[in-house]
Amino acid sequence: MARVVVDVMLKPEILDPQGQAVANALPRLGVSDVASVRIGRRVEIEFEGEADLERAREIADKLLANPVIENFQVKVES
Amino acid sequence: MARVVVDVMLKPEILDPQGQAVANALPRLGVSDVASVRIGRRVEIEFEGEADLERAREIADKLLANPVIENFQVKVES
Amino acid sequence: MKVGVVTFPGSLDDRDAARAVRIAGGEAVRLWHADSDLHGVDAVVLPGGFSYGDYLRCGAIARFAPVMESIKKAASNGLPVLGICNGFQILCEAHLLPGALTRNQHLRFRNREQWVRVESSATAWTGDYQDGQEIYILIKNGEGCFVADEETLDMLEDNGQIVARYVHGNPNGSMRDIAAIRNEAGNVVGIMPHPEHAVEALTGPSLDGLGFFTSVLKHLSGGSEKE
Amino acid sequence: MSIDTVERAESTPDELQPFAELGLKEDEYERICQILGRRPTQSELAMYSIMWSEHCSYKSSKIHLKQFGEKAPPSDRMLAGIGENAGVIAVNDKLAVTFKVESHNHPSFVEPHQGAATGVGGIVRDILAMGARPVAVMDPLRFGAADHPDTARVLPGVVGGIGGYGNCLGLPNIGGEVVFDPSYQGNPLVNALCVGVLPVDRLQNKAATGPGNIVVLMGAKTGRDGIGGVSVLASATFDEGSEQRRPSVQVGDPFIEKLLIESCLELYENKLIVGVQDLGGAGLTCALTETAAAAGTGMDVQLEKVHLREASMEPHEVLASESQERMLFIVEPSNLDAVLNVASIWGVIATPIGVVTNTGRVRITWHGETVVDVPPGSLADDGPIYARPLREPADLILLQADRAETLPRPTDLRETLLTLVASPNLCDKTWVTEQYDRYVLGNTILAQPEDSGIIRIDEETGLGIALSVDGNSRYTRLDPYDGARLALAEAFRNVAVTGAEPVAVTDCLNFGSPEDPAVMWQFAEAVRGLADGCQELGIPVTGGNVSFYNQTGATAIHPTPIVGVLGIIDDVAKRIPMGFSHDGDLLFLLGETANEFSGSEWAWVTHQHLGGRPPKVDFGREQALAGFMARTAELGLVRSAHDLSEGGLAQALTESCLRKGIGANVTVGEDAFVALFSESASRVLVAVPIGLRQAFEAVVAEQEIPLTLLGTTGGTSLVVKDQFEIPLDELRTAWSSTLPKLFG
Ligand SMILES: Nc1ncnc2c1ncn2[C@@H]1O[C@H](COP(=O)(O)OP(=O)(O)O)[C@@H](O)[C@H]1O
Ligand SMILES: [Mg+2]
Repeated sequence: MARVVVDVMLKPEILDPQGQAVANALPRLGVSDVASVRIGRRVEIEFEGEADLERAREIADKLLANPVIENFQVKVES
Repeated sequence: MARVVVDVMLKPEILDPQGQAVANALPRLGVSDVASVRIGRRVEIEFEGEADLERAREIADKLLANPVIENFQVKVES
Repeated sequence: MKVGVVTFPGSLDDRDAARAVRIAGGEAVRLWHADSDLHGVDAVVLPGGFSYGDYLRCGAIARFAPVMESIKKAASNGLPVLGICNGFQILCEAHLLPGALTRNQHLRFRNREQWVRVESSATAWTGDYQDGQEIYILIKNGEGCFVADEETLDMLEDNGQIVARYVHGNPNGSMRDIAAIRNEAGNVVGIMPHPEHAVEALTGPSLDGLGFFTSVLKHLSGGSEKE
Repeated sequence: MSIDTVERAESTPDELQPFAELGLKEDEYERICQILGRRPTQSELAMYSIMWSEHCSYKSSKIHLKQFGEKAPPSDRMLAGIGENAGVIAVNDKLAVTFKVESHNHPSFVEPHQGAATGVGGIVRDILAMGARPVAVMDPLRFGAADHPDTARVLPGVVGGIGGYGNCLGLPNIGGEVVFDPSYQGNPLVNALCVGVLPVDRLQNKAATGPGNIVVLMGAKTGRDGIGGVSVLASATFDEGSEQRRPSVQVGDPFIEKLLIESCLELYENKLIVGVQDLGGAGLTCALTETAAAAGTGMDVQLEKVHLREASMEPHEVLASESQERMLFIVEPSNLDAVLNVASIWGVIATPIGVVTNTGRVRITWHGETVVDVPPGSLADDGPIYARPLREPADLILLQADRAETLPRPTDLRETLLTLVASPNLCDKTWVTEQYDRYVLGNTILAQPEDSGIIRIDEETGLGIALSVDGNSRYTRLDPYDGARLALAEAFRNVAVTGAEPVAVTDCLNFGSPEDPAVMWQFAEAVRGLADGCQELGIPVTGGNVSFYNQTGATAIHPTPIVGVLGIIDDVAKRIPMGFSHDGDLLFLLGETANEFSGSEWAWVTHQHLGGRPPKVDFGREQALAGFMARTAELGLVRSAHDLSEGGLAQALTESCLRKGIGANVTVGEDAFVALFSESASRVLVAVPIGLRQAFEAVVAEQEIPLTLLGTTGGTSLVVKDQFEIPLDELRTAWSSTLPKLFG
C-alpha cells in the first residue's frame, strides 16, 4: 500500500469565503499577525500496490479539481 | 510573510462519506487499483512576519479542527 | 413532446421537474443515470438535488454518468437541455457551460423566495418570457455562487449568454448577479433558482416558473422562438 | 486475543464480568445469568447492557407510559400504535400516515453538526420501516441563553446538521421550534420529527416470521460508531487504553440514506420482503432480537458476514455498533436474488447474514464459534422495570406562590412590544429556517413560519395532512401536569387554525435524571397530563420517545415535553394561512383573555422572572375552537387565522402583519397591557373579508365562541388605538435583526 496526496486549492484570484471567515475569527482568539487564510482540500489516495503518481495526477485532473477554479499538487507521502 | 499549513483529516475510524463517494466513482475513470480515498482540509495560514507554529497549532486546535472527529498536523511550508 | 428528466443517485427534484413538464402540457420521461439511452426524448432536464451526495464538488461525480455522454452528444446537435441547481452544477462540471458554482459567500444553505430578471428570451427555455421581465421564484442551495474569470464573464455579457440575474438582492454572492446562463447556441441553459417549484399556486411562490417548460414545448413544436 | 465463546463461558463460570461499568446493576446481572443458566459471554453482556439500558428498555418510564394506551380513546384510524417503530393512522381507505418525534440530545452537544444530522437520519428510518415514503421533517430545538458563547458553537452546528441531512434526503422541513433558556446551557435539546405516507396495504411488520427465511442487512458498512458503554468491555477488562479509538460520535451519510429509502420502497412495492426493522440505537443487537422476539422465532446469524469498515472489529463491537444508514430485512429464499438486485441497482450493499429458525434462540457465530445463544424475548421485551420514587420538587410551592401577575407593569407598551418581538424566543427565526429546503417534493402547502406545516398527500383529490410541534418548558416547570396539557393544547390549536382536523399525537419527553425523585415526579405528572388531555380531546398518542438524563451535574433541564399533533385536511386548497393578505378585512379575536402572566415571555424578558402557575387549559374550548375553524375553512369564511401563544396578541399581530407586509388598526379594551401580552390559551386571531361578516358571525353563534371585534387590516403600520403606532419597517427591523446579530 502506498499513499499519494493531492492538495487542491482555489486559484489565488478566486474568493475563498471560508478562509476569510476563519481569518475574521482570529482576532477573537487574540491572533493579529495573520495576513490571510485559504482553505482547500487534502485528498489521500491509498493505492493497492505502488504509488502511481501518473494515475493520481489523472484522477486529480479529471475529478478532484475543477480547473476553472482550482489548482492541484500531487505528491507521494513519505 | 511565511506560510504554515494545517492538514485536518477525519480520524481513521470515522466514516468519510466524501472519500467513499470519490473511491466509488474511480472505476468509471478506469481506475481500479485504489484501496481507499480519504478527504480532509488543507488550510494555508499566511503570517505577516515569521511563521508561528505554536500560534498555528492553537488556531488549528480551537478553530480549524473538531477534536471529537478530526486530527490535524501543522507544518511550515518550505 | 417528450421531455426527459434524469435521475442520478441523490437527485431530489426529479419528481417536481416531471410534474412541471406535465403541467406545461408535455410528457415527462424518466431517464436513469446508468442508462445511456435517451429513449427518444425531445429535450432533457437535469433536476436539482445532491447527486452522489454532492461530495467532493457539486456535480463533479455526476458528470461521469453514462447518461451524460449521450446528453453531451445530443446537446451538440441542438437537444434542449435545462440544468436546474444541481443540474446547472453538473453542466458546468461537464463543460457544457462555462464557469463554476461555488460555496455561497455567507457559507450557509439558503432557501428563500427570490426576484430574478430574465435577461435573454433567446433560448430554447425562455421564449415565453419578455426580456427584462422580473419573475418571483425561489432559490435553495449551498453552492450557488457563480464564478468565472473576467474574460469569460465579459464574453457571456457580450454574447447575450446571461439568461437571468438576481434582482433586489444577490442571495449568494454570484458574480455579476448571475442566476442563469446559456451556451452559445442557446439550447443548453443552466439556472440556479428553481422554476419547477413555481408552477402551482398552492405550492409555489408564484406561477412564474412555468414559462421555462412551456417555452421548450413551443420551441420544439417550432413555435415562438425569437432567435 | 481469543474471543469469548459460549463454550468458554460455560467452562469459566467464575470469570469476572464488567457489568457495573456497563451500567448493569448486580441483580440485573444475576438475572442474566439465571436466564442463560451460565455467565454471559462478552458479546451477550454487551447485548444485555444495551437492551436493558434506560434508552432501550424504558425501564423507568414504562409504568407511566402505559396510560397512553389505557386512556386512549377508541380510534378506528389507528393501524399501528405504541411499540411499533412509529404510529400509523389511516387517512382514508387507501392512504395512511405515520409520524414520530425523537430526541438526539446528547450527541448533539458533543458534536452539534453530526449529532443533529444523525438524529434526522434515525427518525427517517423509523418512518421508512413502517412501509412509508418519508415526506417531511420538523425540528423542535432548545438551546442555552442566546448570547452565551457556547450557543454560538452549538446552534449553527445543529442547524447545519439538520439542514445538511434533511436537504440531502430531499425532505421538506415544514416546521419546528427554536427556544432559548439557560436551563439548556449544558444540555441542548435536538428533537426531530418525520412523517411519511403509505398505501394502507403496504404497512410493514418487523416480525421475523417463517423459519428458513433469510436475514439480510442492507446499507452502510458497520464501523465502530457510537459504541458507548461497550468500549468498557474492551478497555476495562481486556484491552487497556483502547478506549480512544472508539468514537461515540456517529457520522451520517445522507446520500446512502437516500439510496436506502429508494431501495426500501422498491422492495415494499414489489412485495419482496416479509419483515423489516431499522437499525438505530443498539444497532444489530436490537434489530436481531426484536424481529425474532416479535415473531416468537429464533435466528442463526453468521456475524462475520457483516461488511465492516474496520477489519479488526470484534463480535461484541459489531453487535453494538450504531453505524447509521442500515436496515434489516427478512426475506423468503425465493426472493433473495430479487432483493439483492434492487440493492445493486441503487448501489447499496446488501448481505445475507443469517436465517430465521424455530428454535426460540438467537444464536450468533463468529467464524464458526458460537458467541451468542440467547432467548430474544429476554432482551427485547423482558428487561427490568422500575417504579422509581417520586417527590414533588421542594421548591415548587414557593415557585408557584411567586406569581408574575404581581410584577410591576410597564408604562410604555410600544417599547414593551418592540423589546418582546426582538427577544430571542419571539424573534424571526428565518436565520435558522432558510437553511432548510421546504419546497422539495412539491407538495408543501404551508411551512414555517405558519402555525402548522401542511403537506398534500394526494395530488388528485387535494387531500393533505397538517402537523405542529409545541412545548413550553417554563409552564411545565411551574406545573408539569398543566404544562404538558398546554403543549398539547397549543399543538392541537395550531393544527386546527389551518382548517385541519386534529387526529393523533406523538411526543418526545425530555427530562433530567429518573433517579432524581423530583424529576421523576415531573415526568409522572407530565405523562398523566398528556394522557388525560388526549383522552379529553379524543385523540390517541400513537408513539414517541423518552429522553432522560438531560442535565448538567445535578441540575436538570426544565422538564420539556414536546407534543406533535397530526391533522387531516380534505382539500388543501381550503387551508387557512396566518398572514394578513388584504386591506380592510375585519380582525376578530376568538376566545377570552385573562390576566395570565406567570411563565410568560413578558415576565421572563422584562423581569427574568419565572414563578406562579401557567395559564389555564380548557380542552372543551379548544375543541369548540377547532370545530369552528374547520367549519369556517370549509365555508371559506376567513382569510387568515393565527393562534395566540407566547407573547400573546401583540406577537400574533406582529407576525400576521409582517408575513406579507400588511398593517392593522386595532382597539383593545381598558387594560391594554393584559389584552396585548397575556398568554391565555384557547385564542385565535382571524381576518374576515368584510362581505362575509354576517355568515361568519352566524357560525360563531352556532358554536358559542367568545368573539371580540378588534379592528381591520391594512396600512403600513401596526396601530393600537389610544396606545401607539409602529411603522411595519420599524417592527420588522426589531423582529428580524436578533438572530443575524447573534449568529452572523
Ligand atoms: N427549528 C425550526 N425548524 C423549522 N421551523 C421552525 C423552527 N423553529 C421555528 N419554526 C417555525 O417558525 C414558526 C414560529 O415558531 P414558534 O414561535 O415556535 O411557533 P408557535 O408559537 O406557533 O409555536 C412556526 O411555523 C415554526 O414551525
Ligand atoms: Mg403556534
